[in-house]
Amino acid sequence: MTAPFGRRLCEVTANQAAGPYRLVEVADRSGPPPLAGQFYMLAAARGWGGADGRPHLARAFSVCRVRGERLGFLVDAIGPGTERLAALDQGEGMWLVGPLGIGFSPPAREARPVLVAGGVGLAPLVILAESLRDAGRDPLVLAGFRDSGYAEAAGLLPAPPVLATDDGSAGHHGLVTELLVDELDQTPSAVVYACGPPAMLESVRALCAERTVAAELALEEAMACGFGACFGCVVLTRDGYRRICVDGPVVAASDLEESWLER
Amino acid sequence: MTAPFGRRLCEVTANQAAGPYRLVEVADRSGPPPLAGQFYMLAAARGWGGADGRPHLARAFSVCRVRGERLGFLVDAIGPGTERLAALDQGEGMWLVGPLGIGFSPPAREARPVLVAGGVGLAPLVILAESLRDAGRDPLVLAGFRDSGYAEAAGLLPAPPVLATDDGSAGHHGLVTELLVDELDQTPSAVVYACGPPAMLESVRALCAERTVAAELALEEAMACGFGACFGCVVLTRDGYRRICVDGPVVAASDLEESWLER
Amino acid sequence: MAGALTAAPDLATGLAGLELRHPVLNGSGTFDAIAALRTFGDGLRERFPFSAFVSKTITVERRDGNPPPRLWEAPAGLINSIGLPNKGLDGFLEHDLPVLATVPVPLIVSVAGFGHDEFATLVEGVAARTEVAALELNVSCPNVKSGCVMGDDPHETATLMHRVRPLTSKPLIVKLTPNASDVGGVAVAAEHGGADAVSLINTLRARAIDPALESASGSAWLGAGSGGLSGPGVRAVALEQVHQVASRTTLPVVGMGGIRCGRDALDFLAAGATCVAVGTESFRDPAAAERVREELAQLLSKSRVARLADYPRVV
Amino acid sequence: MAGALTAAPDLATGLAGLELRHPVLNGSGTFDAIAALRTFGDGLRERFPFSAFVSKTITVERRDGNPPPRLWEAPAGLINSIGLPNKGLDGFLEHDLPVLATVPVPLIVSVAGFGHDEFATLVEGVAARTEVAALELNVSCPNVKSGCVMGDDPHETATLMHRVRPLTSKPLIVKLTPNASDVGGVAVAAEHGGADAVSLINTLRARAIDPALESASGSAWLGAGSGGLSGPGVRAVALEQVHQVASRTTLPVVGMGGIRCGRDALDFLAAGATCVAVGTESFRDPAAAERVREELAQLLSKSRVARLADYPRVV
Ligand SMILES: Cc1cc2nc3c(=O)[nH]c(=O)nc-3n(C[C@H](O)[C@H](O)[C@H](O)COP(=O)(O)OP(=O)(O)OC[C@H]3O[C@@H](n4cnc5c(N)ncnc54)[C@H](O)[C@@H]3O)c2cc1C
Ligand SMILES: Cc1cc2nc3c(=O)[nH]c(=O)nc-3n(C[C@H](O)[C@H](O)[C@H](O)COP(=O)(O)OP(=O)(O)OC[C@H]3O[C@@H](n4cnc5c(N)ncnc54)[C@H](O)[C@@H]3O)c2cc1C
Ligand SMILES: Cc1cc2nc3c(=O)[nH]c(=O)nc-3n(C[C@H](O)[C@H](O)[C@H](O)COP(=O)(O)O)c2cc1C
Ligand SMILES: Cc1cc2nc3c(=O)[nH]c(=O)nc-3n(C[C@H](O)[C@H](O)[C@H](O)COP(=O)(O)O)c2cc1C
Ligand code: FES
Ligand code: FES
Repeated sequence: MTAPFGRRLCEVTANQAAGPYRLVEVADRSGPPPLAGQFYMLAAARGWGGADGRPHLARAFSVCRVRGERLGFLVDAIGPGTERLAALDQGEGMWLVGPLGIGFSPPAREARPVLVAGGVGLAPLVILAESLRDAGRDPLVLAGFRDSGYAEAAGLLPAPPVLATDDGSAGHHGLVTELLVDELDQTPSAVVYACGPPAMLESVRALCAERTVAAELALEEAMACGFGACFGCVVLTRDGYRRICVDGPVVAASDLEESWLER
Repeated sequence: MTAPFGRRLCEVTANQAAGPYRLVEVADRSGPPPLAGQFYMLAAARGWGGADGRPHLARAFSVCRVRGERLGFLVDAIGPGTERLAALDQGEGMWLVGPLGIGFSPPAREARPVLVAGGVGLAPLVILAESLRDAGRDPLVLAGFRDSGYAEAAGLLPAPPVLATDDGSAGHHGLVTELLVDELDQTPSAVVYACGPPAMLESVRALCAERTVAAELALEEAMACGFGACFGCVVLTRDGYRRICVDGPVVAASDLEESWLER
Repeated sequence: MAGALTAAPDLATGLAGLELRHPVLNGSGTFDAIAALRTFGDGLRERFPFSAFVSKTITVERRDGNPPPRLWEAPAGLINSIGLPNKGLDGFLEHDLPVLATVPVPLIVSVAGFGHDEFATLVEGVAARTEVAALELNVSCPNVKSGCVMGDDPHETATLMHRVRPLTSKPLIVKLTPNASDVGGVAVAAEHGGADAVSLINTLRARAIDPALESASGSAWLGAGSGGLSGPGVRAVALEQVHQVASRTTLPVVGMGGIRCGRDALDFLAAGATCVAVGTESFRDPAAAERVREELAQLLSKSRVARLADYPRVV
Repeated sequence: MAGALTAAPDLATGLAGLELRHPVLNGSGTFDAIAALRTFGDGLRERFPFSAFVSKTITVERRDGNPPPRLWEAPAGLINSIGLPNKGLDGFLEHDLPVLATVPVPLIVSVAGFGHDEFATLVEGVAARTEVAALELNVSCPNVKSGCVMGDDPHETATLMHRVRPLTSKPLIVKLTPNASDVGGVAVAAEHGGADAVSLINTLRARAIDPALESASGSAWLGAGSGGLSGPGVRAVALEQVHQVASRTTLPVVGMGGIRCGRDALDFLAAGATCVAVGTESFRDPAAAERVREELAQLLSKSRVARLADYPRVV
């Protein structure tokens, strides 16, 4: 299914806390339902732009969950664009383009899906966990957060995950990738789906590469357009630079150059 | 009295309709009381700037009335800056610089003050009418508006004015300067204070010049700074270009070049 | 004040011999029709927003483009340092051209050489293809021989035109660089050299600094160090350059730089442009050019201009 | 992550022999100290926000300046066409200089000639006055003899420096124009010609169109037709030019163009500037430069830079 051409104005139907993040929901009357791992370009209809002329471009967000025509986005307010979106009130307008990009591929029949989330990287794994559950393929979810406050966002998942926190205030005291190591050692049939900070994704990539476990990573790069127009969102793969808005954001870990993170 | 150096953040204490305009009031804890005819540079603390990067600069507003530390501004929403200011809610922040410029001079002892307002040009004449009344010098106010809806703003005056409307829906059907002609013919001792659209001010200037009646005009020009820094706000006077933010906005009508309005 | 609105104005116009349904093109490198067709499918084909499609600039050799980061959001604008990634002339002709030929409007192929010989190779190779209606010469690259940016200098531009003009009878549009001291002089040189039109502005040379305090002092954010600024922030500069060029040549001008709405497009026509192009605004809204066209039509109606072709070029 | 903050850093710096308490100056023509003292009185004198004060540019003859409108608000910026109104050299020396001399920081007088002789007259007349610490040469004006803008061209700049350098031993700061193809080349010419520092950027040539639909097609909004763009929208261009200049010369650079906050100032230092200047932002907040200085101090603390003078120029 292709996305409707052009941006469309949607109404914000809810904005609720999910740990320190906001789950912002909009009613999308005209788009096709997104696949897990796809994303949208979002901008507030009012108050976009500020004293220093930013945010100017729309911002990319993985869809976090879908309830009929209502799309939910999990927003971590880290800069002018995310702050404005996180502050949207019910009834306000939001510009939206999407669904965009390539989502996660379904796990092979015999494989055990293991989802690895880091922080707000939880977002696309919520909809993925839901769709795996709906397909009768209950996944194991490992989710790492800064602390127990952040970990509250994991309540969005259809079932409680195995938690890790940096400060040990909830679940394993340490990195979520430490949980992954244990899991991979026990479950050679795992197929891994991960989203989170770049360093976490690199760990996941390396761990899975060592064990020749298939892994799909939902990547993030700053995006100006989201539909392949600007060539700005590239990541280094074995075939050269790849635009992750159209040939991602989900990529097979094995496609990445080992040096993909180096700057 | 000089203005405090730098802009200061003030709280909006009220925002009420005055006809189709908004009377926006802020609490100014640190400025000296303004004189009638002085102005302030105003900007909203949030939501300044928009999708096209405007408004960027602050906007100039005559002070309309003063109640203790509360300054009232009469805002006609005609563009991005005035729209944002007109939409400020109580409790929001407003940046303010001022009081700025030179206000009206007191009428000579024997003169009869006649105030001529056109549209939102009413603003500085409200505070002038109040201060004349307080000085026991009750002025005659002639006020022209588009129609009776706009004319409701005249309710801000300490006493009802003689009205003129373009469509005759309130008061004289015609121009406020037609009322002025009658008044000048009857009151040779008049001293005129006027604020309104440029064409109206030019009429006032010409009418008073013909009759050698003293007149002070509160002028408007786009302003970037309001304190003499940019040299942008000039009007052609008999001595050449004059910055009306520091050598105005009130100028003696007789100082203007007759061609001051020509572009 | 305004009386009854007239019927929708006729937006048909021409550019260097091409007949266009309306005056809104895309800026080269700001709309990848191939990727957009994958993303938006028939919705895009049916509402194709540009009256002619300008390809991303191609070069003789295949290029990977610049290392990331390639983007930085600037006040009311964007800095990019994409670095002309493309499949090279042969790859373009084999893989991209057949798909671009399915786009329902005339195709203009943008080419850039790092020297006059490369430009000649590109013009010959591209112009020979019947799918191609016109060529745009992107002269913002340095000439590896002289070291200077070809489009910075009237003399370099004249020599280039002298070299490539005889190679094709198809329209040649010179895409001027806005970083030249004398963009009007470069346009005059292009005109004398036989250009059929000029387009401007390309991006302004710009830079962003890494916001991480820990990063080495002076470290650039963009992988390539510097980049080019586009978007509303450059519009006022673009209007001035369009005016300069339109005053000094009789060439048709494709005006661009920060166009967001119909009003902006009208401003470019007023400054002397024949057509306009939408670039960065398409990133914010893939259908921005359609909105620009509709709003322009409304403004022309209000100004009682029945046919765009009648809109006078007064500069 | 960040440990305990260190004490407030020492912002003292130098510019072409002037000792400055901190690196924040004003851009010429963006702060009229005389009018500001009338408006803000002692409040301004006590908190004078600039470490040196640069006068509005003066010329040999008195000028009225351009016809209004002189201003247009651009996306995250401002276009002005003020036209260098000033009292002329004699009027300045007689009326303005005595008041400017009361400002509690070193005074830099900005001068512009419409030819090399006029520059020579100005440099001689101004440099002779003890109240003046340094001169800034605004080379953005056309040379009435050659017709070209002096600062657009390295050769013109070299000739100008050759003419004026022998006339004074006071520091000469060349204010570069950003509309030159090769601003680095102009800076090198200034350096070879004996300049003590350069400052940049001046405004970018820009245009605004009258928004009234009824107005004649193409009619310019500004009384003078075109103007100059400043403000945040030009900052990315300024950073690139500062970097170019700092890479190609060893001259100290006063960087400006759209500086709004301490972060912006730090970006200019990172790009190679020694000092920065605040222009358009002073219009939005007369005390903007004070805030810029304070925020800069905080950022330097966070980066554990104890003395600005130690901040490395890595370009
Ligand atoms: C496919 C995809 C899916 C995503 N999904 C989510 C999601 O579900 N939830 C979520 O919260 N986020 C998500 N993100 C990330 C989100 O898009 C960014 O956090 C957002 O764009 C940041 O915008 P901002 O204006 O708040 O911050 P910015 O100011 O843009 O800062 C973000 C980072 O960009 C850099 N930066 C700073 N200034 C600039 C500048 N001027 N120009 C360019 N870069 C700058 C810095 O490194 C900074 O840390 C996703 C991103 C992608 C690509
Ligand atoms: C001393 C003084 C006192 C004033 N007092 C009052 C008052 O009490 N109440 C009140 O309502 N108003 C007052 N004004 C006028 C007020 O300042 C302007 O209406 C306001 O600045 C308009 O800003 P805007 O963003 O809403 O509209 P703008 O978009 O700035 O439009 C205003 C007008 O400016 C022109 N314009 C359009 N676009 C631009 C642009 N990009 N750059 C420059 N000009 C443009 C057009 O002619 C337009 O009609 C006063 C002005 C002055 C100088
Ligand atoms: C991401 C990006 C890529 C671009 N690539 C090209 C290009 O390949 N060739 C070219 O001639 N111009 C290129 N441009 C310049 C645009 O065509 C246009 O001239 C410029 O962006 C100004 O218009 P705008 O402000 O509407 O974007 C590019 C611009 C952007 C933003
Ligand atoms: C209204 C105005 C007037 C200016 N006048 C002068 C001037 O007389 N001489 C000069 O060298 N620069 C002048 N400039 C340029 C500024 O000094 C500065 O170089 C430019 O505005 C960029 O900085 P900014 O973006 O911080 O304003 C002027 C700028 C503005 C906005
Ligand atoms: S975000 Fe523009 S190509 Fe991917
Ligand atoms: S508004 Fe800047 S000088 Fe008057």
